[in-house]
Amino acid sequence: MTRPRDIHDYLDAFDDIPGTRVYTAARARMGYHLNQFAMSLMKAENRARWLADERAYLEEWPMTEEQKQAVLARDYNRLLDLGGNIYFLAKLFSTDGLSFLQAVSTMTGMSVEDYKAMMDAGGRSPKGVRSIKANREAQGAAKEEIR
Amino acid sequence: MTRPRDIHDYLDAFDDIPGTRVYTAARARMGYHLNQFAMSLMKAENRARWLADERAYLEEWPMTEEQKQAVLARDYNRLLDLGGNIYFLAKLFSTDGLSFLQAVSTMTGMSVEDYKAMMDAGGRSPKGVRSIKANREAQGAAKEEIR
Amino acid sequence: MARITAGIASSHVPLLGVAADTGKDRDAYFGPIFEGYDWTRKWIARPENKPDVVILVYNDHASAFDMKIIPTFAIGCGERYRPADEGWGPRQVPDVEGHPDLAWHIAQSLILDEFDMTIINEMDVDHGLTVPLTMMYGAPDAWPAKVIPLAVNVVTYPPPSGNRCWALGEAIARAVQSFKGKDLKVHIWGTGGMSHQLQGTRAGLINAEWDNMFLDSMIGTTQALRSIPHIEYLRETGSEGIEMVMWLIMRGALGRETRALHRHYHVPCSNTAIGHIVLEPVDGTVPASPTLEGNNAAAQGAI
Amino acid sequence: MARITAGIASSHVPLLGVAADTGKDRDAYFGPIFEGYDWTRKWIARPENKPDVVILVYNDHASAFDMKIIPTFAIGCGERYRPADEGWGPRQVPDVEGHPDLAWHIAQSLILDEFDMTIINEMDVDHGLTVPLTMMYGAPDAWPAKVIPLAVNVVTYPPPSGNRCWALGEAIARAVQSFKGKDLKVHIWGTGGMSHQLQGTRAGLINAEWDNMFLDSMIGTTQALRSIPHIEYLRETGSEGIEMVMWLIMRGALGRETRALHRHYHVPCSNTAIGHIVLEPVDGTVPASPTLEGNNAAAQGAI
Ligand SMILES: [Fe+3]
Ligand SMILES: [Fe+3]
Repeated sequence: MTRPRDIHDYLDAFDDIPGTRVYTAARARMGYHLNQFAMSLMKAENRARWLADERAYLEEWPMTEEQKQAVLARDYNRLLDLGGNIYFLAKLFSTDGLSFLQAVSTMTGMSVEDYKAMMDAGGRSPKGVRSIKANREAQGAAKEEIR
Repeated sequence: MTRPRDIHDYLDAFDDIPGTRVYTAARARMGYHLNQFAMSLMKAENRARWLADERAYLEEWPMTEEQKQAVLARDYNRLLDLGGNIYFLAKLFSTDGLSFLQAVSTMTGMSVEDYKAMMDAGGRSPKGVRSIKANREAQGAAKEEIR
Repeated sequence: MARITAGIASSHVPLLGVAADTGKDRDAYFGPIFEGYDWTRKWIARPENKPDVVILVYNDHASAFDMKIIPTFAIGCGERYRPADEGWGPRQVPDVEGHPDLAWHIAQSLILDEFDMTIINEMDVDHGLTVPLTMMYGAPDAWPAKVIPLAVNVVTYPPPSGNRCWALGEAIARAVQSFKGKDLKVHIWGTGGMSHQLQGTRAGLINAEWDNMFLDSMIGTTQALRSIPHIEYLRETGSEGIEMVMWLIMRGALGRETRALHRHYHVPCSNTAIGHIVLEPVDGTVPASPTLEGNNAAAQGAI
Repeated sequence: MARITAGIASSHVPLLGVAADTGKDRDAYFGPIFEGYDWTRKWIARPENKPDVVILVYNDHASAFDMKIIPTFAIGCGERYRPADEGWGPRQVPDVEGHPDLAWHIAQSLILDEFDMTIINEMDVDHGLTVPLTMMYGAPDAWPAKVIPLAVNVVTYPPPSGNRCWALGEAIARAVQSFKGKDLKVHIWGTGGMSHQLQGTRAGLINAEWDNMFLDSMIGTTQALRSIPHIEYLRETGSEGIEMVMWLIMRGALGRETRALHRHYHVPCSNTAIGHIVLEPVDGTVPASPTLEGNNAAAQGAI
């Protein structure tokens, strides 16, 4: 390849991974206050205030209404889309008493039981979830054969 | 030279400069709380408490008695010997209303007027204050000649 | 003089800390994981293997560092560190004692070697650091080794490259060799990984084949792991598999050739593939410092 | 696309801020100092020279960073920065507006190029950053350029080597060239110095001969400054002269060859020799990135 190799190519490749958001600068900027809010739940006194009135606590943070709604709904996929990072969001689901496995399973469209069963059986295979582009090309090739 | 080149040689060379303490790890560790105390004077409310009762304010910091005495005496050469760094100590003399020139002059054994006059005339020449070892050798050579 | 006598890699899944702290570490779920560490616990308790200091490479998971400040490489030069409150109260484990003499020596040496270190004197340490201590030492009243925390950013992209991590390990080895204090046995531990993805519809990804290739390549003289790009970790091992670049700091510090003393791999722990390996240097040679301040007569010669 | 159109070096003595803020900048003492900046103020006000963004290399003087955390290279990626209270109340100058788009792009690029950056999103900025703005722009209601603060540790030893600083400049140049946002004119400023010593019986040291050698060597194609060891700065230019390594980041970013547009040297300002130079790149070529993630097809190729 002759095009310049730089951060753009590096970042573009990340968009080729199915069902995955890499926590790049773009996401870090969008989610700045969302993540700082989540971080604040590391302090016991903040957790108490948060648990007493979630909405009121959220109002103290310059987050978008969309981010606030997604927090209240514990919609983790949405929160990742809005710039959340899983290690920051962990303070939120930990405060809810959820484990990583429970919280993570909510993002897969599987029930927590099915997700746990998949993990116990060896986890999700990387086959077919490595590259959106490769999947598309494979589909094209398959159609080609059928014709 | 065949001896290993590493941080030890790098640091040893610093001790060869007359009238100078380089702010190395060894000094940074010794002066940790002294410098953090000075840093605290960046906040207006801390400055007010400090000015109201210097000794009481100092007691809040895990500094050595020697460091506390040197702070109370504004003995900046001593403070540097005890691990102080000039940029941290600047918060102390700034709180006293002293300029860098006034505070720095106190370390030279010169009056502030004489020090200022020296600066206005072009500053202190590096001649003869580059190297303790070189000075010693030059003295030896001079004695040699006299004999 | 100090010398690196071994390298240990281990996952640092927070749930392992919970299991150990609540006495579940020998139940049906956690038993097979902890059993894989029994060999190491016995080995490390023997006087000839016991390290005086552990350089513990880990990543902070939004505990000591928030988004205000993100150091790529941060080295702890402080006297002690408290376990962090990660949202459910701090773990009830001993404080971590530092080794400021060796830590500052390493920090200073690394900067002369042109690594742009961030020096830390005060911070709390999270599961990334305390879980490996638990896995290796169980639940003592005090940790049996001093610890130099080396925190690596693997959360906000880009993390350091594999090559940079390996090179940092080599520079750490040079620094340890040139320490002039007490005779110290030093371990270097690389933590995190192996394959796991904690997000999105692809969550739960595990790649045992790739993980085992990675374990294989930690052994011997190959430097193949050094040039794996970030995108390969992401595709093959899930979005959080990138933590494995931290193992390369450990590997780089062991020098030209390693031998494996013990190896353990288990799926799953929560969402993660547990990997653990104990290595010793066979030929601990590392390249000389290429830098002026670290290595050139002119930089130290008197005028 | 963005391009580096000029490099400026300047001392950043806090007293210059005091003089400007209290209207003493044209008195008998300060007049000769500020007159040396008149050329630059006129030049930089012309539309063709006005930068959209200034990458402002400076050091924090125990303001944003205390001894708890000491980053070697910290880059500000935030939206805005307030002037710090350095012990006598904050300077009454405008807030400093950042340029997060370009700053994050540079930060990410530098890490791929194996610089171990610390990313900063919130901090106050001290005289090291605000005094150069005053010297170049006077006292406007708002600073006419966005600023990317690049804070370098030159207080706790060891600071980065001259070579490392120069190489960082080269990597910054590559990063600016590869920016894909709006067409931006970018300046890079190196601040601090020149000779001064603020401590001990040797305080007040000034070395006009060495300082002028340094100014001479910022011009043209020579890379002689790159390999000056720390000990030479200390011996020749006083304990605080080491700040001049920051000028080398600016010089490195200007590429192979520079031309001087303006030059000013004056002794004294308080304890310090004032140095100021305006450079433009003649041949802005910098070496290609030597790293895998930054430069190798394998790192980006789809699998
Ligand atoms: Fe982790
Ligand atoms: Fe300065």
